Parts: sequence; structure tokens; C-alpha cells
Amino acid sequence: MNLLSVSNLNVNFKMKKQELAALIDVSFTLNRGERIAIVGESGAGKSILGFSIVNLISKPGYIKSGSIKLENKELTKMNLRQLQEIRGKRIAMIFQDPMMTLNPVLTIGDQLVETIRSHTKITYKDARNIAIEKLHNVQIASPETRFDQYPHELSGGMRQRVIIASVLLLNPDIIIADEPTTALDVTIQAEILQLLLAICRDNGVALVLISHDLGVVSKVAERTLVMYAGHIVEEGPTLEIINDPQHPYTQGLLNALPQMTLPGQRLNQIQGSMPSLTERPTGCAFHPRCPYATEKCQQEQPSFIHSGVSSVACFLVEDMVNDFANQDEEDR
Amino acid sequence: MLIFLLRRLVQACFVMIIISVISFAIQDKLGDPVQQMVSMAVSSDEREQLREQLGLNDSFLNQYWRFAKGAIQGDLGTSYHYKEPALDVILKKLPATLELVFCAILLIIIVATPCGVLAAIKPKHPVSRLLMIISSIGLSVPIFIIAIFMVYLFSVEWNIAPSFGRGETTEILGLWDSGIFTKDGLSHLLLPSLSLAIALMPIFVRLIRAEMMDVLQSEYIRFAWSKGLSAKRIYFIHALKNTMLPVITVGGIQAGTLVAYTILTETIFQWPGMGFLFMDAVSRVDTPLVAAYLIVVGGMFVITNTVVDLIYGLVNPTVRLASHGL
Amino acid sequence: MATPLIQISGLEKSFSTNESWLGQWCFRQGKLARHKDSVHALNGVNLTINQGETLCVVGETGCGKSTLARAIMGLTQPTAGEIHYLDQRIDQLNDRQRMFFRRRMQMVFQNPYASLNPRMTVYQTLSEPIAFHQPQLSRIEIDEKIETLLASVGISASSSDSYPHEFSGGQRQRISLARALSVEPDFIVADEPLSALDVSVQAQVLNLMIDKQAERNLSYLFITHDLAVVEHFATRVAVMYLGRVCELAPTKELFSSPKHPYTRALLSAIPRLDSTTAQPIRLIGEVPTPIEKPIGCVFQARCPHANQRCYEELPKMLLQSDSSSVACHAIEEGRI
Amino acid sequence: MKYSKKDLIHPIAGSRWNHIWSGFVGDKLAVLALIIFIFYCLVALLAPLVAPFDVNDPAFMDLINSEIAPSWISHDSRFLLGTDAQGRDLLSVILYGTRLSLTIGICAVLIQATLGICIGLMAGYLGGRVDNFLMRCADIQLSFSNMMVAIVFLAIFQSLFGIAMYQQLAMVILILVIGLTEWPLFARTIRASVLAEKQKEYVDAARVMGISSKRIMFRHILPNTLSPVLVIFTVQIANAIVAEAALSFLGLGMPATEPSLGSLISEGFSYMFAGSWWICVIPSATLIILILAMNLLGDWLRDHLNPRTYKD
Amino acid sequence: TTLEIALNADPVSLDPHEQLSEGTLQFSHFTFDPLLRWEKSGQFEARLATKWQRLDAHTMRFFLRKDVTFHSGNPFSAKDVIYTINRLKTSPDFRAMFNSIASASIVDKYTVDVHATSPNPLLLNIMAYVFPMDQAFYQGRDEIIKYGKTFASQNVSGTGPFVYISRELGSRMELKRNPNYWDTNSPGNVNKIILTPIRTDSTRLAALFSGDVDFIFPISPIDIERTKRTSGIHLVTIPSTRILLLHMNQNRRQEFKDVKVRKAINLAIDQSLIVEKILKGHATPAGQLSADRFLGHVHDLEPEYDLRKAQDLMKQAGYEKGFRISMMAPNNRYMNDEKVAQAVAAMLARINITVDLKTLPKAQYFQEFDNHAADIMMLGWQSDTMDSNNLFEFIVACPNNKTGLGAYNASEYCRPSLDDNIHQANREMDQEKRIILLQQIEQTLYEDAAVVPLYWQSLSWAAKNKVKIQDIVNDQNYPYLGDLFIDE
Ligand SMILES: Nc1ncnc2c1ncn2[C@@H]1O[C@H](COP(=O)(O)OP(=O)(O)OP(=O)(O)O)[C@@H](O)[C@H]1O
Ligand SMILES: Nc1ncnc2c1ncn2[C@@H]1O[C@H](COP(=O)(O)OP(=O)(O)OP(=O)(O)O)[C@@H](O)[C@H]1O
Ligand SMILES: [Mg+2]
Ligand SMILES: [Mg+2]
Repeated sequence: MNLLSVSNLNVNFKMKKQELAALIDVSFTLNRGERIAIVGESGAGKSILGFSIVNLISKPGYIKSGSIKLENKELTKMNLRQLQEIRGKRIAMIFQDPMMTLNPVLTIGDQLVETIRSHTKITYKDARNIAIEKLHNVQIASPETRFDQYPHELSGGMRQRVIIASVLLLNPDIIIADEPTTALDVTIQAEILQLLLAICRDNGVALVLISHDLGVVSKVAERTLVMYAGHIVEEGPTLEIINDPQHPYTQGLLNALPQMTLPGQRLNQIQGSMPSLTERPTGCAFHPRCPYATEKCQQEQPSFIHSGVSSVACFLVEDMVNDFANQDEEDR
Repeated sequence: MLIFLLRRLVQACFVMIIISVISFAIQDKLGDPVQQMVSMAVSSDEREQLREQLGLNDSFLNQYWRFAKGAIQGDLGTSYHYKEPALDVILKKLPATLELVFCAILLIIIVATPCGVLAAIKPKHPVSRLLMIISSIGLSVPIFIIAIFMVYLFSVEWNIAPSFGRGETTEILGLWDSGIFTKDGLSHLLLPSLSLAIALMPIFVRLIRAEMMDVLQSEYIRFAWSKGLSAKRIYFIHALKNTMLPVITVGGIQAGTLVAYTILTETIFQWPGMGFLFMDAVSRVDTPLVAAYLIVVGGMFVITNTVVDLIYGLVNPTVRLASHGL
Repeated sequence: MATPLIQISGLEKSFSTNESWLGQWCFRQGKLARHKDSVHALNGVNLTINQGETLCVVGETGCGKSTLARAIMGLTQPTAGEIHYLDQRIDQLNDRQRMFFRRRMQMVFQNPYASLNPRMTVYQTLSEPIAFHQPQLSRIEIDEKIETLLASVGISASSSDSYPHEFSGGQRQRISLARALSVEPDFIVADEPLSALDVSVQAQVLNLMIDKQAERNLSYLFITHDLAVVEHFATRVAVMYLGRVCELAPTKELFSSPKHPYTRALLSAIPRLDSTTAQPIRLIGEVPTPIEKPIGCVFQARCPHANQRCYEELPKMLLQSDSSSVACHAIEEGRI
Repeated sequence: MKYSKKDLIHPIAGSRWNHIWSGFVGDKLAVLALIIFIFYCLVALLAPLVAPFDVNDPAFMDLINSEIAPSWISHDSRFLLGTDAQGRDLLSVILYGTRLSLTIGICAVLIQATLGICIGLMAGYLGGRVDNFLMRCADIQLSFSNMMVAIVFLAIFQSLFGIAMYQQLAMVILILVIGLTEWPLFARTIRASVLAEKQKEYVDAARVMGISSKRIMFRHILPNTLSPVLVIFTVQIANAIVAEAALSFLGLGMPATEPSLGSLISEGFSYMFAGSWWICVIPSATLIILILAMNLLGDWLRDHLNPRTYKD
Repeated sequence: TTLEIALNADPVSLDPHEQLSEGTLQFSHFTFDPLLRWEKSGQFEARLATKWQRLDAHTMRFFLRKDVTFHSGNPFSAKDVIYTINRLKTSPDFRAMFNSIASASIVDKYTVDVHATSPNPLLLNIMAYVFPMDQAFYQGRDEIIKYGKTFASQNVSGTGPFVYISRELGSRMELKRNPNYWDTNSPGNVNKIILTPIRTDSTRLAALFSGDVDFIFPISPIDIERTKRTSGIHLVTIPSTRILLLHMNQNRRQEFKDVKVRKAINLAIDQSLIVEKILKGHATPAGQLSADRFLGHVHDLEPEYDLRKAQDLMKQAGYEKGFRISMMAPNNRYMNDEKVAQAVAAMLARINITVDLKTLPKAQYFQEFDNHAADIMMLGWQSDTMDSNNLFEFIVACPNNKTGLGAYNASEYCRPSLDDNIHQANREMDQEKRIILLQQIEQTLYEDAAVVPLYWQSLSWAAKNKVKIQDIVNDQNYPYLGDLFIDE
């Protein structure tokens, strides 16, 4: 049984005049201890997906339809009290910007201890011991002194460690990490990623890593979802996606990386940029930028089909698969 | 800390010097103090003599020099009307004003904080809409109209609370005449502090609401939600403390408004405090008192701001007073 | 060898963090003393940029990359050191004297959402510098010029009356480039022009820069975090650490054989797609802040190879066999 | 650190003003407030035309007609809103009073804004000593309430021009007093915005282009700091009108011969107990509605322009 | 029983000789006793002097009450009276009045002779200002300083019905009944007085309505109707002798030299309407300066209002088109002074005189008044001696810096014959002849239209019904609280 299963999730923003769809029919599953990644360009809806799992979408946004199940519990139907039970304890989140994620007026210790004490009934002293232990786990030197410091007294990498410590406090089943290293230096990024990876492996925690950096993803995730304009366009094992991308968008994304061209040469750019929510085109959202777009792409939304180990939403692939199938049939 | 205070001190001196020059410059422009001291039948020669005695005929520089010399020794001149050192007169009235202001601030804090928080966390709720409407209206009604109608309704028509003065006072520690320990004193305090509070409340309700809404948008609040903390803890520990930072600064700035408002309230309610004294002194042409008042208020402003900065530093760990040099 | 386009020697810059005069007094050992806190953003940087080349500057946050760029552009006054543009010293010029060099050197900024004035249309943004630097041009000539400029960066001329918020990030960055190009410079400083952009859009902008370089024989000082871009784009790379250049090498050499311990750690930390590289080199210790002017090697605190000498003596930039230069005692001594 | 996420969110496409306008039409309260404000402005402008009586006519004030209740009570059709203690038609007096109050409010705020913007721009853009000095001045200015400044000014003006001149200049002086007292609010707000704007790269870009500081200040930075100014502007007009009313209430404002709303209220107050409530209540209501409208407008602007107003 | 009383001002000082003001005199009546005091009927009532007799034109003999003690316990005797008179002669404020007394001498322990410098018909009126002070108590520390603390300004020892307890200047004064008060016949039963000054009319009234105080003065004319209607409260109104008038400065304005113009102005101003509308009938329209209880009052000099005639006169004087003048009035000195001034300005507009009206707070107004800063200036005057001549001396006599005559003559009107009459009236001992003299002056003024008399202000007090104030108030506004009776 899946630890987490999201099916046909639709998230909308209720604006004054119109409803804007931020996520459209998103489905995926996550197994216990599995590490998946969600990649895509800015504005694809990655963060919204992350937040909607714990029902934390910011105000004009709401879950329009679909279900999110944690084991057998339906998260979308829960009231605040029940959600509070889940949040932090079962599903924990790490945010992008460590500078903004910790409350500047409370000490590190306060923020750690309150998390423990709001879920379990233990004394302050015990909670403090747990917190210090976790700080130690994330390789913070002299955790006792850090415990009483304020966030602004810590460097960015240090703060991200504290945040990781704070999500570990209650040994959650799932950690959602929304671009946990984008704001950090390369060297620190590597350390944090390693730390995260080690922790997930050691404790059997499932990880949802949200990132736009395929390099980062390839280091951490076993499976990858590629998002474009609110849709999941491709899903499959990370290695598969990197080595053999099916969807033209994924291909474009990978090809645009400087590594893919010889030094000094022009890069393989994708034309245009991702549409904003208000100007989403009809049919396949990628068709204006797609080099293979056909008439059909402009009108219809491709469905998600399995092709090999991965699944793709693209008529090109669909046609190809169908061709194969037809050929198979003909062959037979 | 010490450096911080020292810096404030230098600033205070600067402010004081400017204020003293200005307040002194108006000395003989308000009217003729001698006119207030003698009866109509006194001849102009006699008046001239008196003027001479008071040193009013000296040159401006001479007068200012005399004044400044005294001021350094804490002598801001002697009130014509009270015949006492102006500073003493003002300090005697200080408790009344402070009590009034204190009660008003207390009322504001007690009422405005929950209202602002409520309006921020439930912006669509009918109660918070009502709150916002009321505060909009409250913001638009000038304090003197509020005070006038309070007197009219509460004391004249309904006879609930006394309309003027401080009522019975008790002396504590021999230096503070307090009205807050007797029932009578408290009942006298009711209307003035209420109207002062009502006049300033909307500003704070709206400010707290706006700040709180801002804070509630921030990442760390979202993070707190994602940790599964209770709503109470998030609103009152995480959000409120951050909300209070700008509120404190604005509060410090509102001190000037508060002074203006105390003048109005005290005048209307005959509250025997500094503001009333000031208006009285102006109409009596008691210029030393006027000058002293301006100086004292300037000083109080500097003190308030220092205190506000200190509090700000206490609440906000990122502003270390130490970094100002300890 | 021809004279380099830009020559920077011994550049230093420190920012004082307590501006106000009274704030500078504090108690030290029971005595009142005046003390200026300052951040040493640059501590003696020597660099040259040749005609037509791309010099990439990499380094971690706060190491002084932007300060370097701003000092070259005259946006901050360096504390010490010299900057030459083709033999002419430009670091001490006033605004008037600098005018000539403004046309020769231009800059592209990091944040595409902040680097264009939101209250000015594209046309206004571009026409302002043109009209300013070439007052002899007539209205029509300016219009023509803007049209060609926009076309050359791939923005349709019809959108010249639009405001910046109507464009996407990549388009804005291209408009910024157009603005820089409008005065026809031969040197452009680009301070992380790609870091705010998505991969696909990044490619567009980078392509444009490559095109322009080929077209006009531009030289770039290119600041970035992204080593993949560096590898692709740079002619030479300068690695900075805490206000100093610690390694300067042609791109190929740097990536194939990084020498300075910091460079090594940096390169090992890049999350690459393909390789299944070994563990990244872990740097221990805190990232230092440049409050105190360092004695000895700036990397001492985090360097795994540091010895006593590193704490005491400033390492010099020494030319290596493969035409790269490194400032490291350990390499000098052959310890690594 | 790389740059913050907030800037990344795409602004909504379409012209900014279009967007604001469309949001405006959607908000009934804001429209109502605007209509009320425009109505007041029109009335103030056209007071000589719409007022049933000419207040400058010597025959306007006739004691015989004093204290006539509004026409719906007294059924005296000559005076719609009744008359005051001097026998002046209340409607006409209020119309002229509104004109005065609005003029004082708007002119005073114009002075505040000009002063505040220049000082704020200078302090924010030049920074350092200049900034320090100007902001200290603002602090000192703030430590005086306008009540006190008014008294100081009255005294100084009186000694400069003599008491007789003073009353002719009362309006100008009030404008100056109110205008000169509240500039720190503008200055600080502008300074805060300028400090934020100055960080933005378009300013550096302009400097790199060699554009002069003055032009950068006024052509590049200033337009970007105007939304908070707009908000404060509306709110400050309300405040200025209230300040004038308060000064008049204390007897420091407009002379009785040229009543503003404040002096009308203060005068009418003494008739409250006597039963001639309309002399006080009608001008009060006029004032409150005007200020409410201004505040609502300010609120709406604040919500929609989402500016950074001065906080610290 | 305790009486809480709210007045518009409190005495500046406890020293009865420091300032000649209403507040001081009221206070003097509370804590001191005069030798004699005015009765409502206009007669003198014997207080510390039991009787008096005129010895000659210059001298008057006073017989003093025996067995009276001061609050300090010292016995009261003739030396205290002498002491007080001598002290009065040194007081800057009282000096002007007491200059006419050459000396006072002890006849025996309870008899005093007072010698005037010249035959003085008003000696008794002046002696009403003598509130004997406790010589033994004050002696040696009795300096009078306008500006500074003195012993006398902080300590009181009189013979009056109330003993001073404490005060907080500007907000509260407490007095208690003198247990040894000599006047045992007095119906007064007030044991304690708490006096609060409240400046604002409406606040004061609100305080009475809300029951915070028992007795207030004054009531603004505007509120009189309302006060009358309020149950549990009663109102007492007495016409006073304070005259309000307008000065037309003849030296500033050529036009005012013409009697026709002055007459026209007098005719154009409708005193009755002003009194009716602005003062709500709370004053008496005046056609002359002397109130009806003054000797100079001429019965048929009524205020005239005739717009047509006024316009005619203006035409005759050649000013049909009118002219523009300046006018100043105080705005916080007299009841509704500002409104009256506005009304006057409006009325003058009817005869084409355009008035630039300025109203100032009293602190500034009297400075301007001394400078005769405007063409028309408003003045209110109450005669200290309750005699017409005091009015004439200050208001219409030719200005003379040396003698101090005409100190408040902002008309700069000067008619030497009038001055002669004033001078004569000052020493005319024959009442009948004196009346003729004074009435003659009043008549001349009227014909000359020297000033514009407006009205005599009335005084109003209001109190709770149980406080029987009607018996103790008088037209000089010295409520004799010692005799106040409060129903239990
Ligand atoms: N509060 C909001 N109101 C309106 N639109 C929003 C809101 N929050 C997000 N959006 C829009 O929803 C879309 C998806 O946003 P989301 O934050 O999930 O993107 P993302 O993939 O996480 O991008 P990034 O890589 O920049 O974090 C974007 O187009 C964004 O503009
Ligand atoms: N105006 C300034 N005042 C004070 N300190 C400054 C100022 N500008 C830069 N600094 C400091 O100088 C150091 C170098 O800053 P700089 O912006 O050059 O770094 P950077 O390498 O560009 O970093 P990033 O990668 O984050 O852009 C930093 O420690 C920074 O805090
Ligand atoms: Mg995101
Ligand atoms: Mg930088």
C-alpha cells in the first residue's frame, strides 16, 4: 500500500474575476522510504503541489477536487485539528529560504521545543534533550549554545540544518523539501543534500524533493516527476528521465543545460517561456514552445500514458506508442 | 547600552537647545503678562515699573542668557501666575497627565490588540468587518467631537460619570497624587481616558491588523503551520510578537499626537494636567510656564523614544543595542 | 602581448558598518575608544581582462564578486588599488571625467525584475542613454537605433511602448542587455545575469551573449554561481574567496585540474547529471565573515591542508606549469 | 544570497492603471467615498454659486433670524439647515466653511508633501550625514505636536506682521502651520521607499549610464515612490482638516468672521445644551463624512497600491 | 454641610491686596470681613464697623465691633484697621483708590478716624474695600509682590466666616467654617466649601447638571433657558452695573470727528436686538454709561435704534457711500463678546460702513487696546466705587498720562468742560448737586454720541434647589457664602 497517494488533484486560485487553475489533474504515489523529485521551471506549480499535500495553500488558492490520501486517511477532508496532528508529525516540510523560515524573534530552542511539545506531552527538559540531540544529528557544532541563539546569529547553511533538525524531531514519515538548497552556496548545497539523503536513508523517511535543478535531483531522488504549467508531463525513474527523456519539454530542459553543448557554442534553447496562469494556452500547454507541435496539440490535452518505465503526457509519444502497438499487432 | 544612552543624551540636548530657543523666542509674543497681573485701574506707569521688575524690557539676548543660565541649573523660570518655579508647577501636574495617558494606553492595548488580531485572522468574519467599519468611523471623528458628546451623553443626559476634574486623590510615597486608588478618582478618570483611547484606538486596531496580515503571509508562519502547531500558538506567539515590532515604533511616533490629544481632552474635561495647564498658561500669558511646558514635552518625547527603542531592542533580537557599542 | 583591456591591481574595498560618528565610540577595557567596524569586501585583487575574452568570476556568497564588479563600474569607490582601462586609470575619476568610459563599459544586473525601471517603457529605458550619450542624434535616428537594438536581442519593436512588467524574466534580461549595448561598449560586466532565470530561458540569454560577443568583439566580466555555465562560456576563470582571488586559470585547465583546495572543493560539490562522482569534499568550519582583515591565507580556517605558515603569511599568486596561477602555500610547498 | 522569491511572482499583465481602475469600480465603498469626495470638492469650488446666500453680503447676517431650526422642523423654507446664533444661513456657512477647510487641508498637505518629498529624497538618496541630520530634524519636528507649533507660529507671525495683519492672513498661516508640522511623515515614508528603491538595480543601471544624480532622484526614483505618497496624501488631507478643526476648536484657528468647519463646530458646541443642536451637529456631521470619505479612499489606495509606508 | 462651588476663575493670590480682581474680592468676602458691605438694596450693611459718622468733609469715624477674633486667635481691634488701610495704600492695585485717603488714626481701641485728602463723597464706597487683616499675624512679613511668593499670598488670617484650609492653584481650594465667627445671627450653615475654577461655560454647566457641584457662576446666556427648565436647579439673575461699550477713535478716523456719524452709528446699532438674541435677554440695553442704581443715571436716555435716521445722518455728513473701518474686540473676556462684535459689524454694514473685525483673546486684546490699535474698540467697565464718576474718569475723560484720567478712553474723545464736571463731582459733598452734575455729564455724552453704550451685563448664578443662593448674591458678584443656607 502506498504511503501517500495523490489522485486527480486540482488546485485553483479564486481571483476577483476568474478562477485560475494552478494544478490540473495531478496524480502520483509515494511509497514508504521512497525519494521522489518534482522538477520544472519556475511557476510550474511545484510548490503549490507541495503545499497542497499538507493543505497549506495560501489564501486565494484552494483544493478544487481530487484526493490526497496518507495511508488510508483522506487529507483534503480533514479539519484543522486533525491536520495539525498530521503536520509535523507525519508529514514535515522544509522551505526554500532558510533566512525567512525561522521566526526571527524566537530562539532556535523555542522553535524546536514547541514542535515537540505541541505533539507529545513531555517535559520541557526532555524536549530540550531531544532537540539538542537532533541538532547534533544534523552536524551542528556545540548545539547547546546554538539552542539559545536567535536565527539571525546563524549563517544560512546553519539555519537550513536547524530547519532539517526541526522536521526530524518527531520522526515523520514524509519530508517535503521545497527547493531546500536554492538559496545556498554550491559547497553548502552539497553538504545539505548529503545530510538529507543520509537522514532519509537511515530513518526510512520518504522524501518529496522539489527542485528546478536536474543535477540536484539526480543526486537524491529515485523517481522524478516533471511538471509544466500545472500538469505532470512526465514521470519515471530519475536515471531514465535524465538519460532518455520522452516529453519534448523534458528533452528541451535537458538539452538547454550548458553541459549538453561544446564550450563556446550556442546552447540548445527552448523558445519562449512558460505561460503564466492567466494565459495558459488550450490543448497541450507546451505546444507554443514545442518543436513537434501538431494541430491536435493545440486543441486537446494529451493523457498520461505509460511508455516503458516512465509515463508521459504527449501526443507524440502516444502516437509513437500506438504505432508500436499497431506494429506489434500487425507483426502478430 | 551606555553608548546608546549617551547618544540619546546628546540628541536630547540638541533637541532641548532648539526647543528652548524657540520657546523663549515666543516669550513676549503671546501677549502682555503684566496685563494679567494687575487690575484695569492700575496706571500705565505702574505697569511699566512692574515690567521693568520682571526684566521684560531687557534685550532678547539678555533675557535668553538669563534663562539659559537658569535652565542649566534646572530652573526654567518662575511662573507668573503660580509664583513657583515653572518646572515644579509642571511636575506637580505631571502625575495627572501621566495617569490619564497611562489609562488610555492601557485601554488601547487591552482593546486594540485583540480586535486587531481578530480582524487580521478572520478578515471575512462579520465581527471583524464591523470592527473595521467602526474603526474607520472612529478614525474620522475628531477627538474633540468624541469628548464633547461623551460629556453630553454620559454626564449631562445620563449622569453616569463626572464630567470634569480628577476627583479624590490619594498621595502615594509623598510625591505622587494618584487618582487611581479611589472610586471617585477612577470614575473621574473614566471619560477622559476613554475618549483619549477611543481617539487613538482605530489607528492601532488598523495598524495591528495590517501588520498581522503581513506577518501571517510570511514564510515562517507557514513553516509554523507546517509543524502542526496550534492556531493559538501561531497567532499569539509567532505572529503577534513580530506584529508588535512596527506597532511599537508607530506607538513611539504617536507620542506627539498623544500630547496634542491630551491638550484637547484635558481642556474639555478640565483635567488638571499638563495640557490643561498649558492652554491656561497660554491664555494667561504665563510665558515661563509655556516655555517650560514646551521643554518638558520635548524632553518627554526624547525619553519616550528612548524607551520605545529599548523595548524594540528587547522584543527584536536582531536589533542588538549592544551593536550600538557596549 | 597587447595591453589588456582592463587591468586591476591591488584593489581593496572595505565598508564601514557603523556609519554614525557617535556609534563609533565604545568601551574597550574600561576605556572609551573610537572604533570603526568595517567589512573588508576586497583585499587586494589583481586581475586582467583581455580584449574579446570572457573572464568568469566564481566564488561563494559574500566573497566580493559584486563589489569587484561595482568597483570596476565606478559604482563604489575602492579603498585602495588601481583600475586601468587601456592604460588610463579610471578608479579615481569623478562623474564628469568618467563619462567617456561609461560608453565603453557597461553592466548587466542580476535581478531582471529590479534592473528595469518599472515606471519607464522599454522605449524610454533605451532612449535615455542613447540621447544622453549621443545628443547629436535626431529623434528619428534614435527611433531607428532602438528598433535595430530590440530586433537584435529578439524583442519585437512593437512592444517598445510596453512597461517592463509585461515581459517575462528572460525578455527583461534581454532588454537589459539591449540597454547595455545601446551605447556600443566594448566591455560588459555581467553580475549573475542568469541566476534568476529558468534553465530554458537561461540558454536564450546566454546564447544572446555569445552572439553579441562574436558580433562586436565584446569582452565580458561574467560573475556567476553556476559552474556549468562557467565551463561552457568562460575563457578564463577567477576563483574568489573572501575578497581575494585564489586561483586564476584558463577554463579547461581549471576544470580538468583544479589546484587550490577551495577550487577543488567547489568543483567536487557541483551536482552533475552524468557522473556518479565520489563524495564531495566537505569543508569543515564556519564560513567566515570578512570583518577582520585576515592575516595569512584567507582560506586557512576551512582548509584541510592548512599549516602554521598559512596562518601567518599571505600566499602569493604563482604561475603554474599549465598557465594557471594559484595562491596557496600548500601547492607552493608541494604538499598537495 | 540569491534573491528573494517575492520579486519573481509575475505581475499581472495589462496596464497598471487599468488594473487599479477596474479594481476600483469593483469596490462599492471606494466608489462611494470617491463620489463623496468629488461632491465635496465641487461644492467647495462652487460654493459662491450653490450657496443660497452670499456670505459676503452685509445683509447676510441678520440677528433677527438667529437660531432658526432646520426647515424640516421650523418649516421656514428660507433656511434649509436652519441658522446659527448670528442669524447666518447654516447651509451657506457650511458650504463656505467646507471650502475653507478643504483649501486649508489640501494646501497644507501640498506643502507637507513638497517639503517631505524633497527632504525624504535627499535623506534617502544621499544617505550618511545628510540623512542623519535630516532625520534628527524630523524627530525634533515630531516632538512638537501641531498644537504647540501653531502657538509658536501665531506668536511669531503676530510679532512679524502685527495682530491686525494676522487675522487677514489666518488662512495662510494655518496652512503654513499645518503644512510645516507634518512633513516628517512624508519625509520618512519617502526615505524608506527611496532606501528600498535605491537598492534596486535599475538605479545602478542608470548610474552606470552616467545619468546625473538629480535626474536619477527625480526621474527614476521619485516616480517609483509615489504610491505611498498618494496614500499618505489622502489620509493627511483628512488629518490636516481635523488639525485645523482642532486648532479652531481651541480658538487658535480661523477667526469667527471667516468660519471653517472647525470653528463652526466649536462655536456650535456652546449651543448644544441650549437645544439648538443643529448648529453643532450639522457641521460635525459634514466634517465627519468628509474625513470618513478621505480615510476610506486612503484605505482603498493602501490596499491596492500596496505601498511601503513608513514604519521604522 | 459641604458646598461645592464652581466659578470661572479662582483668586490669583490669598493676599487680598495683591490684585484688585473679582476673584480676590470674592475670596476676601469668604475669609475676611469688610468694615461694611453693600446690601442688595444699595445701602451699606455694617460688618466689622458697627456704625460710622461723618465728622467733616474730610473725616469719617468708624466704630468697630468688639469681641471679634481672627482665625489665628488674635483679637481684632482698631490697630488692625489702621494697619490694613496703610497696607492698601502701598498696594499697586488698590493704591489708586486709596490715594484719596490721607491717613487713618486710632481714636480708641475700637474707634478709627479716616481722613480724606479732599472732600470725598465716596469715602464709604472706598471703605467697603477694607477687609481688616490680622496685624499681629502678618506684620513683618507682609510685603506685596506681584511676582513671587509672599507670606501673605500663602497664609490667611481674617475674621471672615470661613477658614482657609488648602488649595491647589487653578484646580481646587478648600475652606471650612470659622467656628468662632462673630455673626451668630447669620443663617449660614455651610461647613465646608470646595471651590473649583472651571473656565469653560459648558463644562461648568455640565458639572452642575451631573451633580458634581452645587453652585456655579456664571451661566452663559445661551444656556439660561435650558438651566431654567432643568428640574432640581434654580437660576438667579441680577442686572449688574458692568457696561459694555464701543469706542470710536476720533483721532484715527476723521469721520468720527463728525457728531452726525457718531450719532448714526449709535442709531444703527440695535442694542435691544443684541441683548435679545445674543444675550438671550440676559442684559439691559444701555443708552448711557451709568446703570440705574448709579447717581448719574438719567432715566429717559433710552437706547435708540432707527436705521432710516442713521442713513439720513450719514448722508448729511457726506458719507452716504460709507467707508471702511477696523474694529477689535476681545473673544474671551465678556459674555459672548465676539458674537456681539460680529453683530455690531453686521449692523454697521447697513449704513454702508464696512467693518474689518478682529477678535483677540483678552491677553492680547488689552495690549492692543492700550495702543488704540483699531478705529472701533470694545470695552467693558465695572465701577469699583459703584459710582458713575469712576466710569467717566476712565472712559471718557480727556486722556492724561499724568493724572491717569481717561486711561481707557480709546475714543480719544476730549471735551474739557466735561472734565471740569468730573473733577467737581469728585469733591461735591452735596448729594443733590452731585446728581445734577453727573446727569449733566451723562446727558452731554449722549448728545455728543461720544461712545456707543451697548448694554449692562447681567449676572447669573445657578445652584441646586436646596442651595438658597437667591439671598446671598448681589450685583457686584460677591456671593456672601457665610450667610448661605442649604436645605438638608
Ligand atoms: N497566491 C497566489 N495567487 C495567485 N497566483 C499564485 C499564487 N501563488 C502562486 N501562484 C501562481 O501559481 C503558479 C505556480 O506557483 P508555484 O509557486 O507552485 O511555482 P513553482 O513551480 O514552485 O515555482 P518556483 O520554482 O519559482 O518556486 C505560478 O504561476 C504562480 O504565479
Ligand atoms: N554597501 C555595503 N555595506 C556594507 N557591506 C557591504 C556592502 N556591500 C557589500 N558588503 C559586504 O561585502 C561583502 C562582499 O559582498 P558582495 O556583494 O561583493 O558579495 P558577492 O560575492 O557578490 O555575493 P553574492 O554571491 O551573494 O552576490 C559581503 O560580506 C557584504 O556583506
Ligand atoms: Mg516554488
Ligand atoms: Mg553579488
